[in-house]
Amino acid sequence: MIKPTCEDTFLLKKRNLKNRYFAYTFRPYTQVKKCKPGHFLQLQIPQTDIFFRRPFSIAGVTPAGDIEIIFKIFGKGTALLATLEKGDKVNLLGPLGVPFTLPKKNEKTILIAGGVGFPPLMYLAVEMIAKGYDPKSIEFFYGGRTTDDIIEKSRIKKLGVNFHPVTEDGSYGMKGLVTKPVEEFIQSSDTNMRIYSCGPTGMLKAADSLGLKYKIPGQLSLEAPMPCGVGICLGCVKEKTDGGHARVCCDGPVFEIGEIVL
Amino acid sequence: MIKPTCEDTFLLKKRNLKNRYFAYTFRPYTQVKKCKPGHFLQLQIPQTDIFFRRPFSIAGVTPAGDIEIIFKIFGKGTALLATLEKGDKVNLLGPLGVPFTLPKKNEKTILIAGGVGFPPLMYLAVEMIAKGYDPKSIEFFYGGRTTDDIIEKSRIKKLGVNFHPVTEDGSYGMKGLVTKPVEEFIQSSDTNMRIYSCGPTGMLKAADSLGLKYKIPGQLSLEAPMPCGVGICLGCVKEKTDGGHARVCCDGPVFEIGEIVL
Amino acid sequence: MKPDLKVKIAGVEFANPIMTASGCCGYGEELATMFPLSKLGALVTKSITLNPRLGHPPPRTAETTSGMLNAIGLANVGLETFITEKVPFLEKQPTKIIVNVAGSKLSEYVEVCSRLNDIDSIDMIELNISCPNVDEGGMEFGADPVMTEKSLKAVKNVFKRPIIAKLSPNVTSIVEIAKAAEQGGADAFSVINTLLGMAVDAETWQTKITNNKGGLSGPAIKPVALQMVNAVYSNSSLPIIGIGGIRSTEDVIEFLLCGATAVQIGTGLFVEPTLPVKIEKELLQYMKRKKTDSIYDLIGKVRKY
Amino acid sequence: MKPDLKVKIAGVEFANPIMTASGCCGYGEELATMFPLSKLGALVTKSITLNPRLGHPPPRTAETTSGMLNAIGLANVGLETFITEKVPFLEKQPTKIIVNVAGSKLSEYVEVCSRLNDIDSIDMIELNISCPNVDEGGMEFGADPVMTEKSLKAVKNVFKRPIIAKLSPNVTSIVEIAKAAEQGGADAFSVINTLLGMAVDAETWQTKITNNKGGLSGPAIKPVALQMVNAVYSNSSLPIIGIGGIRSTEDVIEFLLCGATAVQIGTGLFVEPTLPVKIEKELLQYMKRKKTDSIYDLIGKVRKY
Ligand SMILES: Cc1cc2nc3c(=O)[nH]c(=O)nc-3n(C[C@H](O)[C@H](O)[C@H](O)COP(=O)(O)OP(=O)(O)OC[C@H]3O[C@@H](n4cnc5c(N)ncnc54)[C@H](O)[C@@H]3O)c2cc1C
Ligand SMILES: Cc1cc2nc3c(=O)[nH]c(=O)nc-3n(C[C@H](O)[C@H](O)[C@H](O)COP(=O)(O)OP(=O)(O)OC[C@H]3O[C@@H](n4cnc5c(N)ncnc54)[C@H](O)[C@@H]3O)c2cc1C
Ligand SMILES: Cc1cc2nc3c(=O)[nH]c(=O)nc-3n(C[C@H](O)[C@H](O)[C@H](O)COP(=O)(O)O)c2cc1C
Ligand SMILES: Cc1cc2nc3c(=O)[nH]c(=O)nc-3n(C[C@H](O)[C@H](O)[C@H](O)COP(=O)(O)O)c2cc1C
Ligand code: FES
Ligand code: FES
Repeated sequence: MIKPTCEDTFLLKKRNLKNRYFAYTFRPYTQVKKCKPGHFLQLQIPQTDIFFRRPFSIAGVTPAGDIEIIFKIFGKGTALLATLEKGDKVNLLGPLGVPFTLPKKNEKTILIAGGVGFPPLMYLAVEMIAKGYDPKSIEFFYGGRTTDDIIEKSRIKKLGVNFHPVTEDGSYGMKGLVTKPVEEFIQSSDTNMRIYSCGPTGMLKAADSLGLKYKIPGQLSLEAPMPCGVGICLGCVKEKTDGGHARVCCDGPVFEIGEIVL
Repeated sequence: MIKPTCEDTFLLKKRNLKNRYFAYTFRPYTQVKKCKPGHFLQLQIPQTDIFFRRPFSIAGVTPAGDIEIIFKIFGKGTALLATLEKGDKVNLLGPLGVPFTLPKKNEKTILIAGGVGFPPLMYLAVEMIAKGYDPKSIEFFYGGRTTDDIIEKSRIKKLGVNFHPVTEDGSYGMKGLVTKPVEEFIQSSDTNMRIYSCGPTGMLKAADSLGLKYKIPGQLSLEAPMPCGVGICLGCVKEKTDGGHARVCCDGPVFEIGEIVL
Repeated sequence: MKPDLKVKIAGVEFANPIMTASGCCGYGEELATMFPLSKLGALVTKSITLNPRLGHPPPRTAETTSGMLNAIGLANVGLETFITEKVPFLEKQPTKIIVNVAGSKLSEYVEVCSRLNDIDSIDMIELNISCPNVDEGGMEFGADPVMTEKSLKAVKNVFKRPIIAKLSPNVTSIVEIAKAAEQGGADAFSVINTLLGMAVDAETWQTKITNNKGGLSGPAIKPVALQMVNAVYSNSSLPIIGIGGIRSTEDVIEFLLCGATAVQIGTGLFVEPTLPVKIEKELLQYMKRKKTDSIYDLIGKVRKY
Repeated sequence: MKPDLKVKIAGVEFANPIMTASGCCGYGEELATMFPLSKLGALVTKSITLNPRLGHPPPRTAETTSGMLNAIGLANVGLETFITEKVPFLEKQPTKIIVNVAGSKLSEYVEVCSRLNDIDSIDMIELNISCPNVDEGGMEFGADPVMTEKSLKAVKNVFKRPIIAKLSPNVTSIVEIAKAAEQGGADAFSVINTLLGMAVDAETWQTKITNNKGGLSGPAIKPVALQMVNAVYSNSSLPIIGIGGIRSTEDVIEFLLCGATAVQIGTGLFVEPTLPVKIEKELLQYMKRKKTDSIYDLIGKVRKY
């Protein structure tokens, strides 16, 4: 188990992506070497009346000691977070949670991302490529309502993965729900596969069903309100399929397909 | 009675004076025409966990619709206030309180300022001069521990008033407590006089005593913790010399010499 | 069609469910300089006692995390001055007038209420049997069901218009006290008064207010107030005025959903004296958006698990 | 000379007055990855019940203004698993171990305490007679002086080391309950557990937690906790552990000044799990600055008007 730290860092780079998405890079962060795709941070919104920290997946790290998150304005906390300026101090608690397990080298990797579930899967793809996986073994499915929901398009393309954007209104990539092309891909493919998904509940449910239906192993990264993020409050639990509760923050957020009642 | 407003305005100019003092100019402020020296504002420290507004004397207004305050970092609220940047939004409730009454034209005006009591007296001097009072009829006594406690020296000098800085350590102006040269001035003067004071309690007490001892009329601007600032909470009361309580926020903050038990 | 903000409590009709809380709006004069009081469903006066009271010496308020502590000590002008100097202003106001009455003996309550009965412009009395800031009376009445019932009966005898019992949160069962007040003849409840609290300066070791302990109010206490409103709502059919920590239109809606027919804003006025005006406007917008025609479509409509 | 942080409660010596509160530190395993538990005076476990409990279904926490609402519902591994899987870890820790015990019947409390009596590494029991999140038992015990005394007597019979009674703030007189607990043989008090509260979503009209009502904790409740600690302190000579809203060293000092011999940090750990380490350091600095040699120079030393 990793020993998380509680440390102050500074906003180094702020990119205002479209559609209320922001990419923040913080420096310095002493824990970069310990970070893995699937890990998250608990970020304290500085000097506000927001009581709890807010959880964000790590979107990437650099050896120089930078750490990136990508977030979307959702409620009060993220709205205030979006007002930070370069140089502002924030406190990070992390890295937290159980990260993704990398696929076997002979497996096709199917990433299914949606909404704010995109950052950890992008990090996973980057990490795999850095570890020597063939970018062409990665199928990056990314679903949204409209083209504005698909962020960092050029960044994904640069990775050289097989990029499959899908929008409900057809304004970018294929038209419809992301799970349809995923299922078609699975049906048309005869290699070993592994699914990774992070996104809205509907998407996770679909990924879970596909995995179970086609007996494809894989992992899902879940969300829950997280008062603590370190396993001590029992506020973030979800029901396990074999009974009992799992804490999303420390038994997850990454769970095996079929493990959790979605 | 003035109808105060609750309005959003923006930080137009931020000057970091020495020794933890800041001068802030806000624009626009629709109430500038109603503002008088002695009036104060209740300022809401934006987006923080500070619950109450904080009261600040008006330090000056311009016909263009600017309003100025000068403040010193004291506790948590003022520390956060000092972190605002140009363009930031703040909400002002004001103008509040009973302002100073101007002296008679034949009276020598004795201003006794100290600490954060300086801004309203500077505003008073500026207003008097604008109204045609002879700057040389204004004796501006300004006391502090050391030279760093005397801010805006050149601004005062430019007014053309008789400026009497006094520091306890003698590092600027006369050495000692401000009340000694004031008393000497009173003793050596034979015209009608009027005292105005705003500053730490010790200074106000001394000004009050001098007024009573030499039968010089005048006014003191007091401080109290102010939950509301508009007279509805009864939290800011002080004892009156003739019995009963006065609300500092709306029966004051400006009171006649001898009116309040200090 | 414009949604209807009107509510009725014990036969008295209010233009909207937004009232200002006792002790947080004086006798209305100061607020009237800031907005027309017609924007209020009702104004509730500072507690009136038989004799004038200076209250506790300052400091008598302290800021706390998301709230404040007060021990004003029922400072008020007293019954006679209230009648001669404050009522003439109040009765000209285009809003309902609720006079909050306090005392340190039952006979005092009775005397004040009986005098107020003669003044027709006073729509209702709110009986403060729950003020934590006086040594005699006050809290003791509101913490004991027997005294609560007795007090209500006594004042109902002399005041012929509706009486609201203002309940204390500092009790084991607010439902028990509410039932006793109902038994005594209360026509409605105000829920809640302040929670007992204390604040100390870690630097000087000194308590922050002269009365040492005081009443906690503000957003900090809202969850406690909502729970108590809902508990009383589930156990009595009398109308409830919800109070505690209101700072926004959402807060008002939460109180209505939990069972309040109207609300009072206290400490929130200190931060934003014109809050009632903003809330009235936003409440209309909310109701339009939610397609609710009347406040009654919200009252008690919380969805429970 | 370095100030002495040691305190003694009912004969048990603690390295410092800083403890982690029940339900806010699990069984210590997670915090131990973040700092050495030797930094704590004591760790208080999540409430242990006879049988394992899943607790209420999620959502079972909600954020409130400067606080939170929880209705975890006493989720815990149950007595047997606690003894076989959690105690072995706990007894290796260089800190005192206080086991919080809860139940829905008195017999359950007795059975759990009697089993724990056999485990020497458990220094004390904290009796949770005040949990607002279970339907049977819990609160009822702690709201009634007779049941409180009876419960304490019963467990004192079977557990031979000191027992702390954890008191509920949801009562008319916490002093009355404290006296009953003292009468029953309590060796110390923990003051306070959470305040009853409720939270509703103004948009969906849904309560925010599945149990509908829950316990309010965090900085919002600190003034209430300080008042209750001081009230118990003024009326009993038993040592008090102060709890409620601690987020900083100043908060700890305020509790000590009001009469607490030690403190527990609950919700504060969720925001800053390493808070105890910071407080221990800053408390030493504070004591040096104030020239106080021992924690006892602070306990109860509040200056009142
Ligand atoms: C492991 C994990 C990783 C995530 N990664 C990302 C990411 O990379 N990018 C991204 O944009 N988002 C991410 N999220 C979601 C992000 O945390 C939420 O969008 C954010 O918390 C919303 O906060 P807010 O203050 O804007 O909204 P709020 O105004 O807080 O609304 C959020 C809702 O959740 C409730 N809530 C919030 N916190 C708590 C709590 N601690 N306990 C109980 N209820 C609570 C609020 O009451 C409210 O109903 C992640 C979430 C998790 C759990
Ligand atoms: C009429 C008036 C005019 C003023 N003009 C100026 C000025 O021009 N420039 C200037 O620098 N300062 C001025 N002050 C003083 C200024 O308001 C204080 O310095 C400021 O409020 C300190 O706030 P803080 O948050 O920094 O300190 P805090 O951390 O709040 O400390 C202030 C102390 O006061 C207490 N306190 C604060 N507000 C309240 C309240 N509402 N109720 C009870 N207790 C409270 C706090 O608990 C604390 O003990 C003026 C004050 C008044 C009353
Ligand atoms: C400064 C102050 C004075 C108060 N005075 C009274 C009073 O005289 N009578 C009374 O019944 N309630 C009084 N209260 C209680 C309020 O009416 C209200 O019940 C309580 O503050 C909770 O509401 P809030 O959180 O909106 O302030 C007072 C509250 C405050 C803050
Ligand atoms: C999530 C959570 C779970 C809790 N569980 C328990 C518990 O099992 N037993 C208990 O006695 N108190 C429990 N408490 C109460 C705390 O121990 C503490 O008394 C209360 O939270 C006030 O302290 P705080 O404001 O520092 O959190 C719990 C509190 C929280 C927030
Ligand atoms: S967020 Fe606290 S246990 Fe998971
Ligand atoms: S600050 Fe509220 S009455 Fe003066």
